[in-house]
Amino acid sequence: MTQLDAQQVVFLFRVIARRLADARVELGALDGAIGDADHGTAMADGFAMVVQSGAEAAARGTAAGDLFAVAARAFLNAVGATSGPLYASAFMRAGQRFAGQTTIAAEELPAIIGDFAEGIADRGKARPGDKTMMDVWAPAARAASLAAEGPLARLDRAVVAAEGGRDATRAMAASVGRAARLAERSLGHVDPGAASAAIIIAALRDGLAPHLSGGHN
Amino acid sequence: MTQLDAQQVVFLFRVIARRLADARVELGALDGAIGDADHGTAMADGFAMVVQSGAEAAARGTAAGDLFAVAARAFLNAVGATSGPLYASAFMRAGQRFAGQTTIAAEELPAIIGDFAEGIADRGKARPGDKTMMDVWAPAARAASLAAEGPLARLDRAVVAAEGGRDATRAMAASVGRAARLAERSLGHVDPGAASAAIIIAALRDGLAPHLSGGHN
Amino acid sequence: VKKLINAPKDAVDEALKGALLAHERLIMALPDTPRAIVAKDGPRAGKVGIVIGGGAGHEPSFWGYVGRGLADAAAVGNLFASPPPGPILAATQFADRGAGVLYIYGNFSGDVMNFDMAAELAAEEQIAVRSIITTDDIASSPVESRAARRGVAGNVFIFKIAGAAADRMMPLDTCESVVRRANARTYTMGLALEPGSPPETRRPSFDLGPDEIEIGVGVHGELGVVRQKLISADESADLLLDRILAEMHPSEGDQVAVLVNSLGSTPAMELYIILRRVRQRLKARGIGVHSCLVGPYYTSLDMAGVSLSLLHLDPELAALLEAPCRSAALTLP
Amino acid sequence: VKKLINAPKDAVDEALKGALLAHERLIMALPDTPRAIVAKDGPRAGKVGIVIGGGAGHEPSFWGYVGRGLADAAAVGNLFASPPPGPILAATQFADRGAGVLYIYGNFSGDVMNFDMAAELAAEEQIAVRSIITTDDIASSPVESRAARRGVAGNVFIFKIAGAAADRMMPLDTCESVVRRANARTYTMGLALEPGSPPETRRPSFDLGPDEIEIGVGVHGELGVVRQKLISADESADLLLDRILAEMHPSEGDQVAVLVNSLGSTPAMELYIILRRVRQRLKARGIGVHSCLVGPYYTSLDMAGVSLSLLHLDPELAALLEAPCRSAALTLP
Ligand SMILES: Nc1ncnc2c1ncn2[C@@H]1O[C@H](COP(=O)(O)OP(=O)(O)O)[C@@H](O)[C@H]1O
Ligand SMILES: Nc1ncnc2c1ncn2[C@@H]1O[C@H](COP(=O)(O)OP(=O)(O)O)[C@@H](O)[C@H]1O
Ligand SMILES: [Mg+2]
Ligand SMILES: [Mg+2]
Ligand SMILES: [Mg+2]
Ligand SMILES: [Mg+2]
Repeated sequence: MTQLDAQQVVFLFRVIARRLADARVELGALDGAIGDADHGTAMADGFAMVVQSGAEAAARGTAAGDLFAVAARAFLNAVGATSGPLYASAFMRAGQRFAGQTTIAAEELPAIIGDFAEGIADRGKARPGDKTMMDVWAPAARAASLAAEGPLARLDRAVVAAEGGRDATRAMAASVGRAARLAERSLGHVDPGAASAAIIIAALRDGLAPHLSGGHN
Repeated sequence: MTQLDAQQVVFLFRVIARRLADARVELGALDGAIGDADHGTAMADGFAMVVQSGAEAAARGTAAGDLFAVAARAFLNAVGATSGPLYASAFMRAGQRFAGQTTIAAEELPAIIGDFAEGIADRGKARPGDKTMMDVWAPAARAASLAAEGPLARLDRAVVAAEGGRDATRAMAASVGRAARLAERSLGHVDPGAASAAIIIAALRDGLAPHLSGGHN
Repeated sequence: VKKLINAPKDAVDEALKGALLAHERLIMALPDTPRAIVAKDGPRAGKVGIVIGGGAGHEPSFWGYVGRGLADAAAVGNLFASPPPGPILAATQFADRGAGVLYIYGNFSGDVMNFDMAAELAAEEQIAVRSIITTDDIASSPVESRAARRGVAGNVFIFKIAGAAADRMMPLDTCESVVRRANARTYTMGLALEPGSPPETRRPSFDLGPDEIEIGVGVHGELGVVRQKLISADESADLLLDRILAEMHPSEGDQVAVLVNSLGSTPAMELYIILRRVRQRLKARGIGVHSCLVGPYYTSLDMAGVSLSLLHLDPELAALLEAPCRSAALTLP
Repeated sequence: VKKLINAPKDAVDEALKGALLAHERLIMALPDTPRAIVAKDGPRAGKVGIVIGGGAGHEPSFWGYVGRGLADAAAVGNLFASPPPGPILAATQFADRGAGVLYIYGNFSGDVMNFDMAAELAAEEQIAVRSIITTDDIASSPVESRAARRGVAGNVFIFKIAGAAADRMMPLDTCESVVRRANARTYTMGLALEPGSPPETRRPSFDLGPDEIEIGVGVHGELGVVRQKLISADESADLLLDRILAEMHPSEGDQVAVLVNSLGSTPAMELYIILRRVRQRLKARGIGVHSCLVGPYYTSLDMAGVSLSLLHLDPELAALLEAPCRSAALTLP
């Protein structure tokens, strides 16, 4: 069973951060259409700070399992947009699962999709159908939790569910967050928070895949 | 000897006003290059007010010779640019010549070119070569004062002198007024005040010509 | 769009540093918490602390409303982004002088979550915190869902009322209820002639045609509710005022305070033309005008446009509005 | 360029009417002379009268500096055009309370001639008038011909000094000499990112390339002295400050007052970035900063750009600068 140490967890964060950095402009444009155009900046800068603080903490000898709490603080301080407290709560929740562990079993990591979904739901109180990132995190969490399959397969399913959730937001009228003020005017646009959530989940899958080459349980 | 009554003097003002109105944009552009772009507005609005107040005064029975003082006040109140007090002083000076006359002999009117030159010189203290309207008024006044010729011929000469003076300003560096701050940067541009002065003098000639058909004395 | 900035990423910090220097007699940053700006004069034992805040890009808000008779502290985020709980908590600790602290900030989910997190942390330190989430922007949601509306330039009035109430040593409960009333009686609506351009992109945050205006815009580059042809100043004023009066339904003889706010790059001449029309209209309706503010009080970078805010006064609110105050953006003797 | 105006020809009058309504507690127009704006509080027997004025388009100048501790009256012309002698004379008659009147206005030939004509008329009525023609714009003429320079945003300091001197009941001679000193010690230089657009044309009054700025512009759309590529905020601040310091040559320990002025559409964020750099530089030179003004104090319609003014203080000027005043644009408690 592959164990990830702190450096490797930071590397996982880095994979996500890179994808979000690449999507910065695109996410900004999605947010520009129905919000305030800063979602690309928020996610890219937020994850960049997660990587930086995570790397510093790992260098100081922080345990792998404690890096999630470090990430939560970093994200919160870097991002003042709505996504700041939401992802901070997500990281916080995942951190509760692994607190104190010097290494984390690769097989355990898909579970953070469920943690993220719970942390975000607790803080934001949005529900599927509100046209938010919850339209991605909720179905992805369900897919990732199907016990009958191996971790990589569960991640694959989560990616598919995430993409479906993201695309479904196009047909929704926002009822939570900044875009809610546009009401029907938000119809026809993909929700930026849903788009970035799908990117995170796909990056997580790709970053974990090498450690999970065993495939189905 | 043709005598102009108050209505006819107002008509003379109107001829000038119309020409300046036509040149509003062009004068504004000249002033834009080396000044503050308001010379077209100043001259067109100023003379429009001269016509309006002159017509009202004539309708009230004001004598032809007293219309110049009316024009002075009107111009001063309408125009806050440098040209305001300058032309107000010019009208005032011409008014001293004709004060109280119910009619004015057409032959006498070319003399107002000299009055204008003096009124402007007294108030503005500019001298030929400073790149101002004085580069037009001074040579035009000299040309208009040549006693040996008839009034129409003197006006024709004044028009030619005015055009020459106007064109000469192109090669001058301004040393008075707003354009002086540009110094050498004003080189190559015709002075707007010189351009409008030449328009006034040409309009005066054209407006008086019908009354002076006798030609040379 | 040309801008007088250095590295775009430094714009917010550099502007804040400039503000702290320019107004050093009035405000300062807390040591170790550069985004918590506090009043040098005003906070004192037994006085309710007023803490305001939100993103940068609205200068002179929020630091401009910190000072005696106004807020005790402001937490400032990045461009159009809420401050994190850290500086809010630091501002809270500073402002708490034993009588509790009132938070006042605009209704944006980022701000709500961050201020809530700070309030939870403050509660752990036994600091009594109440939160007033301002909702004056009538364009941002129908009247049936007033609680969903954005908080925008009307904040200036609400901050002023809060500052005066606390300055008069009213207890926390009283401060809270009077400020809640001020929020309920404040109405704002804005329109944009040109969008603003963030320093990072130096590009307009949305596109408007050469003859178009956007009605009902927010102060973070959010689109409004409808786009239309450029109209005259009087028509623009009427459009904003009609919507406001339709909700406020004042009676003849009522008093209002008026704010004609530049969203950033609209100059004074245009603002005063709007104000003139607003005054004409209010006079015709028999509504008294207690006082007017005209200028860039709550901006959205260099957006061209204007917002109109009316505070429907009652005698207590009027007295609080005219109480003395001293801050970078608002001084009443 | 889009503008919130009605008929362009009415813009100046409508904005002025708006200003009189917005600030009705402070200022009013003289009956029958709508372009003579006078202070409701301040003028009094034995006090030297301060009369300022110039064209419209510089809002909040000039009416914004009328009030107790500032000017007693302002005469306002049309757009960028001097007022005629009529309103200046009316302002003079109002401001004269037996101790004489001081005229203060920028050095533009239209203003000089009109104020001179008014002074001649006032002299006929036995009113003692002195004229101070301000010349703070160092870009507008070399130092050898300082008297030919334009008077621009530095006027704000000069008005303030004059208002305070008169408020302290200094006699006309003393007022004149202290204000002359203030003018001699005030230095301004500006730069434009975009020209302003007059209401009549709604077109930029000159053309600037997408990457160009114009250095040394006036406040009426006049071109500056040189055009160059857009530079950073710090470089811009340095450029203006270097020219000013080169003329002022202050000694270490000297005190200055600073005004970072928006020429119309440049928002606060950019102004404060400039101010920050100016403060850094002054600190490095060992020059003390008495106080700062940052904002749209003396505009040129909607021109984008900034001017920097420094007043080289001495103890008397410093005391006058911080004396209380109350006006639409400047209030010190
Ligand atoms: N209450 C909420 N719960 C979950 N997600 C939310 C909530 N409100 C907004 N969001 C998500 O946040 C996204 C916007 O994030 P971002 O642009 O970073 O924040 P802001 O709207 O404050 O600028 C939206 O697209 C939406 O997916
Ligand atoms: N002292 C002066 N004497 C004569 N003419 C002058 C003087 N100063 C300026 N002018 C003329 O005034 C013209 C500018 O007039 P105008 O644009 O109406 O005034 P302003 O410069 O005040 O805007 C210049 O082109 C010049 O011909
Ligand atoms: Mg956003
Ligand atoms: Mg945001
Ligand atoms: Mg001109
Ligand atoms: Mg002019």
